[in-house]
Amino acid sequence: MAGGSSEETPEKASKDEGNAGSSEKLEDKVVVYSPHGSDILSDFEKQFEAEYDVDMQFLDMGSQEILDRVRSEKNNPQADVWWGAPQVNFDKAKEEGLLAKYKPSYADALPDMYHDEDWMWSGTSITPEVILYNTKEISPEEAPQDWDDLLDPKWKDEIIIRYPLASGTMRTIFSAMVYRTYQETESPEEGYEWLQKLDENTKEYAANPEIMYNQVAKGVGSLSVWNMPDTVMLAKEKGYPFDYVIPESGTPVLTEGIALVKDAPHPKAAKAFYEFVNTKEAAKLLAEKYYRIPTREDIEDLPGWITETDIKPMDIDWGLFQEKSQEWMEHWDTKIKNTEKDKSQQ
Amino acid sequence: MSTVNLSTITKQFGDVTAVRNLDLLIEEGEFFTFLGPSGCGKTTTLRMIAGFYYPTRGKVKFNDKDMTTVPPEKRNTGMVFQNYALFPHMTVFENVAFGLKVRKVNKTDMRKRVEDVLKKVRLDSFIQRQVSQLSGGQQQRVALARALVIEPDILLLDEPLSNLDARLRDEMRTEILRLQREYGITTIYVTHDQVEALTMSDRIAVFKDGECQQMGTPTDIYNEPVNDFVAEFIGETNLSPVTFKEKQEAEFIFHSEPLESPIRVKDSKQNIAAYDEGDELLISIRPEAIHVSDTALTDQHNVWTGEVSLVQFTGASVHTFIKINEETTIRATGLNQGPSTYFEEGTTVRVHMPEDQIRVIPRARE
Amino acid sequence: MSTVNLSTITKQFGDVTAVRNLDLLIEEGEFFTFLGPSGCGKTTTLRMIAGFYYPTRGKVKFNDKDMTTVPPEKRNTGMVFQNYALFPHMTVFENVAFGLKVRKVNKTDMRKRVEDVLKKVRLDSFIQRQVSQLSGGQQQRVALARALVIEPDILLLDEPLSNLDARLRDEMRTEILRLQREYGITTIYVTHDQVEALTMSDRIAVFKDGECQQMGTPTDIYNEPVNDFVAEFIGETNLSPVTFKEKQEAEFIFHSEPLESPIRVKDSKQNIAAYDEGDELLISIRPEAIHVSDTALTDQHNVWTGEVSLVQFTGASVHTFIKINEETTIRATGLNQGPSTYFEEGTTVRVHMPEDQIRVIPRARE
Amino acid sequence: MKLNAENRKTLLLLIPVLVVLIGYVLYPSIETLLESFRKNGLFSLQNYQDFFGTKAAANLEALWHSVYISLLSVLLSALIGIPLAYIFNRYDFPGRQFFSNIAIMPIVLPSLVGVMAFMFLYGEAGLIPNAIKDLFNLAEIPFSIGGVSGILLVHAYTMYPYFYMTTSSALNNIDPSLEEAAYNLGSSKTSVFRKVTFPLLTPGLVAASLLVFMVSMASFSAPFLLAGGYRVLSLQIYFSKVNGNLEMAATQSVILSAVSISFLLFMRWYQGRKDYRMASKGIGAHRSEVSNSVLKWCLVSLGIVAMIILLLPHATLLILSLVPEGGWTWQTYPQAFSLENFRLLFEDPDIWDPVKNSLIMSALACIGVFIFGIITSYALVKRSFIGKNLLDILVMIPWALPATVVGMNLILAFNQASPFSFGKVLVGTFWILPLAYFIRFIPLVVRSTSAVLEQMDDSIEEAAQNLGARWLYTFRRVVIPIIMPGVLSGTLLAFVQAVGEFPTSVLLYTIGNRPISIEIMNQLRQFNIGQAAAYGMIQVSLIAIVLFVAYKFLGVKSENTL
Ligand SMILES: Nc1ncnc2c1ncn2[C@@H]1O[C@H](COP(=O)(O)OP(=O)(O)OP(=O)(O)O)[C@@H](O)[C@H]1O
Ligand SMILES: Nc1ncnc2c1ncn2[C@@H]1O[C@H](COP(=O)(O)OP(=O)(O)OP(=O)(O)O)[C@@H](O)[C@H]1O
Ligand SMILES: [Mg+2]
Ligand SMILES: [Mg+2]
Repeated sequence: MAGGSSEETPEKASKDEGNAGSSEKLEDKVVVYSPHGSDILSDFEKQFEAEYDVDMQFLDMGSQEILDRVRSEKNNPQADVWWGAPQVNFDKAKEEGLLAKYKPSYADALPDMYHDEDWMWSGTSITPEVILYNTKEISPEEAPQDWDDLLDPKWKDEIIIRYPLASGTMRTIFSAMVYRTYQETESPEEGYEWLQKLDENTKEYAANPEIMYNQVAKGVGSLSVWNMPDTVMLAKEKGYPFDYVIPESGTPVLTEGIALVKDAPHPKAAKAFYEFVNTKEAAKLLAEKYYRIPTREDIEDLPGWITETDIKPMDIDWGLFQEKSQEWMEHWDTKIKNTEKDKSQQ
Repeated sequence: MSTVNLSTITKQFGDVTAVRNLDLLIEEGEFFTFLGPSGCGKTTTLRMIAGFYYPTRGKVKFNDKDMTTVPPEKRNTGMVFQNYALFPHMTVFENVAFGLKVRKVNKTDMRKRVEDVLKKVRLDSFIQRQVSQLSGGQQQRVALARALVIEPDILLLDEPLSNLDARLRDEMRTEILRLQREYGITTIYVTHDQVEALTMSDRIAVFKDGECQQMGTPTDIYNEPVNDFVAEFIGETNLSPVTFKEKQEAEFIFHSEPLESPIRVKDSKQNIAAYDEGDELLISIRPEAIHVSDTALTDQHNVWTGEVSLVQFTGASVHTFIKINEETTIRATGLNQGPSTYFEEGTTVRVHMPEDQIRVIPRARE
Repeated sequence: MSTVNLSTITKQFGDVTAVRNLDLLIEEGEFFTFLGPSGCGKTTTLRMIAGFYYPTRGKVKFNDKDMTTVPPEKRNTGMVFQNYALFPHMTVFENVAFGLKVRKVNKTDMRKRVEDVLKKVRLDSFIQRQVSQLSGGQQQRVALARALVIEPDILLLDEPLSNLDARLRDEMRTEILRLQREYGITTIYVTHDQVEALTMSDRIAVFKDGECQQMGTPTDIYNEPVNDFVAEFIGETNLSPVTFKEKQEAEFIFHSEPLESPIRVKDSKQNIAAYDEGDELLISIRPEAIHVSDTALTDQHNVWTGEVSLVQFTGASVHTFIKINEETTIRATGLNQGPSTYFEEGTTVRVHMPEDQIRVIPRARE
Repeated sequence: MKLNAENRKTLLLLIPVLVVLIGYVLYPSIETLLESFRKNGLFSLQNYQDFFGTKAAANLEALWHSVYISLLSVLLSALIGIPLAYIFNRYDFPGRQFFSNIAIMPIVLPSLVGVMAFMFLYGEAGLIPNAIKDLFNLAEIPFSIGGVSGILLVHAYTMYPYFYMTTSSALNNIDPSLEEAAYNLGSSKTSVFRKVTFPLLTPGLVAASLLVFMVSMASFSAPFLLAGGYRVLSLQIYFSKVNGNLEMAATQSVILSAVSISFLLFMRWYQGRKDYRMASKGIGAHRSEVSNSVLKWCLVSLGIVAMIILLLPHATLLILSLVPEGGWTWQTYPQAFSLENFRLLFEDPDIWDPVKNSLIMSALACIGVFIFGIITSYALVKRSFIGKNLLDILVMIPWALPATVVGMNLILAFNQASPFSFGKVLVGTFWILPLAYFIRFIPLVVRSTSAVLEQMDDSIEEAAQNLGARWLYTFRRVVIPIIMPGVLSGTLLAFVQAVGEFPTSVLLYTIGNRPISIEIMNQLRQFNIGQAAAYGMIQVSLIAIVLFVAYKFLGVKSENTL
């Protein structure tokens, strides 16, 4: 996919949006840390460099790694922009004072839930979590329709779960399951029970997404929980026999964002890039070509899989969620996760 | 308790031929010695008998059983390696006990036998030492003890005493002989010490460049060498080229070019070696057989006059070198009977070579 | 071209004392030999001179320069190790050339010198071999060549010829001596071969258990040993305990318990060793000094009658063992003058010990 | 007291060794140690109390699992590595050289894709179990890996080369006449191996055991990928870290190192009881010959089978790289092959940058580690001084600590100027990665070199000195050539691993020195398994070429040391 991008170049980004403006001289370079992968990044590199006289360099790595790295470079920041991470990561970075404040020109087009209250970061896309299933093994009718359906004993040993501690997506889903009841009861117990039952149906904890995909695709298990954009992308681009169900009762929706690094060496170019990746055209391109659901509400002609699905976001207090999540996951890790079962997989 | 039979053994390393066409039959219980200059193939032959080398050609048999390709561990030979080959990670005790452990001798027996043999090689007080903490001679004795303790059928000793002093060597020799006689162990011995070879062996084989030159009892070899190589290699000798002149009664008369005179030699098997037409001939006479005297010797054949050029003291005996003419210096050996009996250098003396002590031999073929 | 001076050297390994209070002054250009039984500390002493061990106590000096803590590479000694210590990854040439390379000798010179020395040790045709492809004796000669080629100030030879045959050993000895004389190299030599020690050395030191027993010229040591250990260690000897009885004119009379008779010994420094009050005394007489005869010997002292119990042939000489009584067997050595001159076992013979050939010595202290 | 020559030499040797170890190993690690004693900014033992108290259940379980897995890994790697080394070094048969080069290929496998290749091969949906199932019409797949067995399999597979390499070089240094002596005394083949060969290999085996034990203790990918739920200490550290509990992570790291170091001390003690110097008189290196052709061919076929098994993961990787996107998702067997992935890769003009970076940085690190390793192991083995054990521990710390922890330590130590970084901030520069590789692989070279040095007879060195060679000359011309096989195997292992190094690289790389492993990881993150595999294949072939060249040019020399 790396090659065929030129014909889809969006019209020149409208200059009025860039309050970083080309009137001021930009630095000659901007360094971006991003987990979006080299396809997206090189695509954007070309476009950005075509537009501005700035050399864009990117480091492509996991969002957790970015956080670690930004933290370790605190004394000597190397990066200007951090593009792409779930909001929890940004919140953490904000807490540690690693980010710089910036309110973009398109601020109005963003609903409140998709940006930081202090504009330390803003959302670029959203990822709803879904139930993923193997279409070769399960028909759409059979597929579980809601979270609680996963606990049905008929799915025993059919569920493959990406090991949650190291995965933002999975942490969100697991924590959300606890959070659902915690909201009302102020106690995680019910949630724990839910996780316990899920654990009983779980065949395997896969260490990374690729393994999870592979195990589901090959029918080692037939179900998983994951995020929607990846699932769509795998099915459409890579030929995996996957489809998804959006849980009826509502699903946690993660916001992926962008932020400026504090004390960045190239702050002006950074702002230009910040603006550039969330123009309408860019958002549309991301949606069409890279399966990202935009946060901006003013984008038209989105692909069918976005417009046709009805996402019911779960109502989450992300502050509290973040605070408790660590404790809950630790509990899951030490008390619920069945290591015996893991071991017994011959 | 095996015979060892090598038939037309040849061993090549690349294009080096270490042993060539060797035929050998060693009797049960025999004490057989390999003698020969450095690099003549003694170790190689031993290693073929022990099974570490496979002959390039030929067969190795023990008691008529073909052993050519039998692995070493099934041959029940005990070998003392020229380089000792002690196990560095074991103590003296463990080294010696190794062969017994393999033979599943029980603990107390083993302990006793190891202690016994170590006492015999005078190392009983070193039993718990690491081998790296021993002197060279002590290591050699451990190697010897290790081979002796298993009382093998065939004992292969590759210069097992080379690093011991004369006294100890003597004791060890006696010990080896005692064991060998007691259990009738067929023993093959490599040594560079001629006295050792001559005193201990039942038979000796003399090698040269991978070929066996002569095989026989010690006295045979010493007294009746087949050619100049053997004569010179075993013991001291005086060699001088001669040509046959005539035969008189019980004597042969040869002419010696360097001595410019005839030499008479008794006609007997002991004095005239077998030779072929066309062989170059030499006389060989042992230094101890030569009479040297500063008084005139009359009425005798084979007498020359010369001047003492060097007197060498070697402990029990004294070597006197007598220069007959520019080309010829004769070495004579006498017993050391005190400094007063030594000749002065420069004295003019008479040299007598008894005609029954001279041996005529052909030159060894290259 | 150095003197070597060891003063009250002691070397301990843990609680083993390998060398004890050794004092030694070796002159410039001297050929000095260490003799002694296996494990008596010869190698240890050499290694202290070469600088591989630091003495626990005492000083090593070369030419009055304190070398005790000078590293080995700055001592300019050439050593032949008892275990050769050849460089396994190098060819014969590379091994021998090593010392020259270090000394930055130029290429052509080096080649020439290496070839020369290899010719001297008869290995010129092996120049390109890997050392692992050599026989034991060949390896030993490489070690020798390697030490000789650098013409060091001090040559340390630890049994350098032990694995060579007599002939080669002879040649090598001559070569070593030639080099030593030519360049005046101070040489310290360890050997177990007494003939070697006696023929080559200027002086000899006899060790026992890390202590020097006697130091002197070969004839001194052989003819005038200070105690029974030395007498017995160098050469063969007959020892028998005696007690002093009386002195008559030019003779001492001792009483021999085992021979049940008086023994007369000439009164001279050569015949009576220094001894202390209270020392046990012994007589020592070399086998070659004993006259054996099957005819009656009259009018002589020190004559005993006995029976020939064993005749041993050793090449140049013949040992005759004569049993005088249950306790005493005397060994006499005669030259080998043909089988006809050997005594028959069982013959009754007379044994005469000339009174000027007997030496009275004290027993060595433990 | 005046220092004698020996002591002066020792001191001279120790100074550079200590500077490097203190500057680049101890100083960075101190931070982790201090961190473990910190709780909310105050000094306290709280973390250790937590470790053994409130969190004991999980932590102790993890600790026990780690030790258990590590011991089993040592055992399994030894069981594979030693016999293979023995066969390839003791028997001459057609293709021996070729096979013996292949034997170290597992190490060439990039860790992440490597493990994935394993899953494609032996997992529940894997090629082998399904092929067997289809071939024999079984109802169920006969076996599959996962969980502990999976970890062990991957460990054994990837770590046996440590045993293979050290055993090979040690075997070549054993005087064959020792084995001959044992045969001569009537020992059977197996008992000669057990009682003589094997014990004489001790230094090499100890080195390999240490390396394997410590890598397994700190191993991350295998337990994580194959048994996500199985608790081991290295994962525990990782999770503590991702959960933001850095103090606990540090505490767990300290405990992990403590266990590894205890193992080190135990092995040192074990080895120290005996002497392994080959001190025969002269050189008894007549290689014994093999007669039993049946046995020989048995061993050979065994070797060949082993080779095939060893190369299966590489083959899988190759297959993966040849399957175009979507060609092998739910299907049991790949459906189509093409060079699509390679085409896509090579279209990127920067494709060779990471390759170049990796090669340059690994080469730099290896040169450093080669020199440093030789000097250090020489000091450790042949010199006596006080505090030897301490030095040994220092040497092993970079190996005893999980790679991520080492990386973190380096960040903490060098994200400010320090005398050891010549007053510069190293984090964010090119040099931090070669430095990291250097530090990481010190233990590897030191251990494999020491193993061979232990066997070297001291008198060889003495002979050189006696001939007037200064220490350095002796060292260069005598010691190094003799120990070359050991040094070489260590350095080559280090090189191969440096080229594929991921856990510290990911923390320290910059735009300018992005290594291969990062590139592969990025492809994976974009689900481009095919391209990741293609990249992996490039890496494998590159390393193979480097190894081949190294063997050709350096190995020839080392063969002669026999
Ligand atoms: N490293 C060591 N540790 C303990 N004892 C040792 C060590 N090296 C030598 N010894 C002991 O010191 C004594 C003297 O040893 P040395 O090697 O000097 O003997 P040597 O006179 O050369 O004997 P040989 O003629 O057998 O070579 C011996 O008893 C030996 O066992
Ligand atoms: N592996 C080998 N490769 C090539 N030549 C060899 C090898 N081993 C031995 N030789 C040669 O074979 C010949 C015989 O060697 P061998 O070891 O049998 O001699 P040896 O009679 O035992 O001599 P020594 O008395 O010196 O020990 C020697 O010339 C030696 O150089
Ligand atoms: Mg030999
Ligand atoms: Mg010695």
